[in-house]
Amino acid sequence: MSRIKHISIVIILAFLGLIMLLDLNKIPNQFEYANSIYHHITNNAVGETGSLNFVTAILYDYRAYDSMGESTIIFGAVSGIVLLLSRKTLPVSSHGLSFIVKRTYGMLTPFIFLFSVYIIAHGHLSPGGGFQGGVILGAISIIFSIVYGSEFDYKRYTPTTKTLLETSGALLFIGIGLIGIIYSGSFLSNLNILNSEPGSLLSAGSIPFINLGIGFKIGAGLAIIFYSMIQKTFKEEASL
Amino acid sequence: MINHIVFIFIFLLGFYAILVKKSLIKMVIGLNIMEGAIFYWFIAITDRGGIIPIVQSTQVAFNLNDPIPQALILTGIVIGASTSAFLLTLIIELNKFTDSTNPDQLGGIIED
Amino acid sequence: MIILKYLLLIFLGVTAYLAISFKEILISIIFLSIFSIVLTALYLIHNAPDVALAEAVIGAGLNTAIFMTVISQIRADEDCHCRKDD
Amino acid sequence: MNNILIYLVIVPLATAFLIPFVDIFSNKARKILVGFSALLEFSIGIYIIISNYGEITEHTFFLKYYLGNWIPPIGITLSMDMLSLFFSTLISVSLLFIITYSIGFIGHHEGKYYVLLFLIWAAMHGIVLTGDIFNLDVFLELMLITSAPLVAFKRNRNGTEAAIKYMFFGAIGGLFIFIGVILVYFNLGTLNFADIAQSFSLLPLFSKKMIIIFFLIGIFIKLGIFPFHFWLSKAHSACPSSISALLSGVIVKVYIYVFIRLFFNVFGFDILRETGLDIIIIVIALTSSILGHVLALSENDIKRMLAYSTVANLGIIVAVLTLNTKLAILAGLLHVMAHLLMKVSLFTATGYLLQFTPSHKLQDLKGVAYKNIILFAGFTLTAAGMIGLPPMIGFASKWHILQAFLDRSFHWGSIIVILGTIIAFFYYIKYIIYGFKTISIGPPERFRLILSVFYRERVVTNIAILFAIAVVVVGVFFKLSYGPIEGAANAVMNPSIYIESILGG
Repeated sequence: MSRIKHISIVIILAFLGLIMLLDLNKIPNQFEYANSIYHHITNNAVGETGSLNFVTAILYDYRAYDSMGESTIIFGAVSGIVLLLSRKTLPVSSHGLSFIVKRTYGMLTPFIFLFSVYIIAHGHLSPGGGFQGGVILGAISIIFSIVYGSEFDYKRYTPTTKTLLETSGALLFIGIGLIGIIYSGSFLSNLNILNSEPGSLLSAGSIPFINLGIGFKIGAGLAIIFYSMIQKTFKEEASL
Repeated sequence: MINHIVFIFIFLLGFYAILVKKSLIKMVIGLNIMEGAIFYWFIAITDRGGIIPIVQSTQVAFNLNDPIPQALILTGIVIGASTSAFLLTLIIELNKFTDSTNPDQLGGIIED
Repeated sequence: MIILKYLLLIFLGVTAYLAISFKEILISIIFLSIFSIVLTALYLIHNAPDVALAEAVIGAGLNTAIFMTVISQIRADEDCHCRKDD
Repeated sequence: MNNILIYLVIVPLATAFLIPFVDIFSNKARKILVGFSALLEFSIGIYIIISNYGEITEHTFFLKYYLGNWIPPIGITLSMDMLSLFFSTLISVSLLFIITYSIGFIGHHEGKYYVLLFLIWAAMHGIVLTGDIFNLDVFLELMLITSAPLVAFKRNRNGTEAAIKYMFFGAIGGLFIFIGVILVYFNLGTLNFADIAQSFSLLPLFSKKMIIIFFLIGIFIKLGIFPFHFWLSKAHSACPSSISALLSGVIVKVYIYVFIRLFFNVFGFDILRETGLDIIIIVIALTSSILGHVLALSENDIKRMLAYSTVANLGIIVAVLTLNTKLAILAGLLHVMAHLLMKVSLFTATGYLLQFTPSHKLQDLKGVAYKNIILFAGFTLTAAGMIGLPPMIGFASKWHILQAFLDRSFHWGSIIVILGTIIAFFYYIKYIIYGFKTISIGPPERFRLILSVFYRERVVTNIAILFAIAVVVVGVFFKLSYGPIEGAANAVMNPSIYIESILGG
């Protein structure tokens, strides 16, 4: 029975794939859209936003509302995970890996932190930005718990701190958006506060601030996710 | 052409894993593979053979790669990561009640 | 460059297939992580460094860590309950 | 430019971000914040209606908002026409009452619960207001990922399984929609609704067909239309009743909104007619409807019965909308409103009644009517509305649906509506009779209260009764709601108004 089901699924999927392939092949190899946003953005983005990285210009200026939704998705996932796993206990272990690993990681930590801050702060100049740098920030905390045991990180960087960091990152984003309403009449419009020459660190209007907010938010959120997931489950009777 | 073939093959591979595999973690892996296929495909078909969409100075650069798909895919990657993180949380939670990761013992994911 | 791309595409397909076909979940997860790394290389070939960075840190780094957490949780539970395997 | 639109999204979003912040300090402050924000959000909706009252009555109401001052094809545009206004009002009203209901109903983890509820609210308003196809996708994912934890809120095996199913199918549906977005961008180079609508008909047929099919599959998976109906009943019944009401009453209506907006305004209905897909959609939706009724009849569990009834009604709504006549769209929108009111009413009442029964099974509901006779009368009235009996709102909408099917001389549709009504009569009457059955042997302590300490009976019963009254009152005076619904139907039928209003200055 299961074999027949198996084979029939494979045949159906192969059939679907063939249809999709035949249809997709009719698409022209490279569509040259005449009157599109591509031309506007590639021609004007540097002048309009001050960001040399076009992807960052789109993410945090032209389509900043999308990024707000996206960081809200992370926030929602964190809330859901904390809600589901909150009845568990964190097994606090103080012995991590060996002494050599601990020392090495201890020496490396400032550099990893610096690297993540670099990626966040240079979002408008080079590849990277709030999301990528934020993940690295979260990774510092994750690796700490692996190397030093979960107690070390847990005591210095409590869940309350993480929650505070996360919500304040999100509120910073919304706050910048609301200042935009006062400043130039539209939500999430670029505040022209850091207007030195495009290419320097303090340029691109409010993009670095949004990057910073998102970076803290993502880093704290991912650390919360990891810490919720390593909490020990205990068996309980299935309630009604 | 090659992009379409790779996309369809990997996408359907992931879909197959979701439909057939007995382990919930395998199904999440299948979902991740489907997402990866879609993201790669979007980047590949909108690649116009231009340069990286980061310029060095304020002068207008010609023949940039399209930055908009890249921004959309960045959003998509983060969405996919949070989706799979949440699904894995649910699997941990379910493991508490069943001692197993086999969807067949969960009354079936497809059938009910 | 084009040969590299084709090789990577073949590798992508192979890792995707291996990731779903291995019986041991740990190996599957490792192959998923390799899948992400191959994707990262492909994004770089297609001149999308931002996406490549995001895929590297999220797909290959974070996702793997979370998957590992889950199997460690489930394994630990299975160990202490001495569930007989079928 | 009107800043009021963005506050509809920002207020619940900021509340959701503030709740964990406030939660650290005090429990009471959080409650005040929740109540205050819910009222604020509701009053923003009221303010929009009052300040544009003249335009609404003349059906020329249109608000738009350029985010970040970027003009339409470049940035993201928010817009609100009569259709958005209709759905936004329904969402605000029902969520205000669902939140009030939750204050009396939910006992544990209130902080996170309200965070997720407000995020859902923000996501729904984001979907209803947005004018950008990728933004739509982002908010759809947000709605999915914030409603899934609430499905697993009871933290038992059933709820977790249901949440996994819900998550998987929602995510796959989201991926299909994402492929659709990719194809739209690849073919047209734009993401703005109005811009897409303007140039969509110029595309070659196979491109149009592919885009349409991917969006259709994605939306049907998320709606639970026939081939994908199996996940819905479990997900909608495993959660607390307030969340059941939210999922079954409101969230599916948002998906209906997405269906209407995409297939009538953005892609245009002509493409469906050209490819012959409209007949296929109608057939699938009617199959889904009759299947939902039959499954509801065979179900022994009250919440799953109600969930299957949702499948049936969604099928009818999608079928009648796809007829694409003015009368049909009017009937469909009327049934959206009717089904929302009735489902929320039924689930809120059920949530109260189920506190006194050991399980959700039919046999355990014996004599539950005597626990609170007024509320059960309300339940009965609403059930009668679901069946389609005269004074209730369900009658008006079903009558219009029947007329719409007869008008297009689509007799199969009308037969299925009547057949569904007959089946619905049987499965609702079963529960009502059981509710009024007196228990001959069971002593009164049979009513074992499975409640939290925070439970407040008065709030819960009052909300349930309020919705039942609304079902009757709106049913009697449903002619009053004709004006806005007609305006919404106008907006659906004339996509050119939408395009011109956004792109033209």
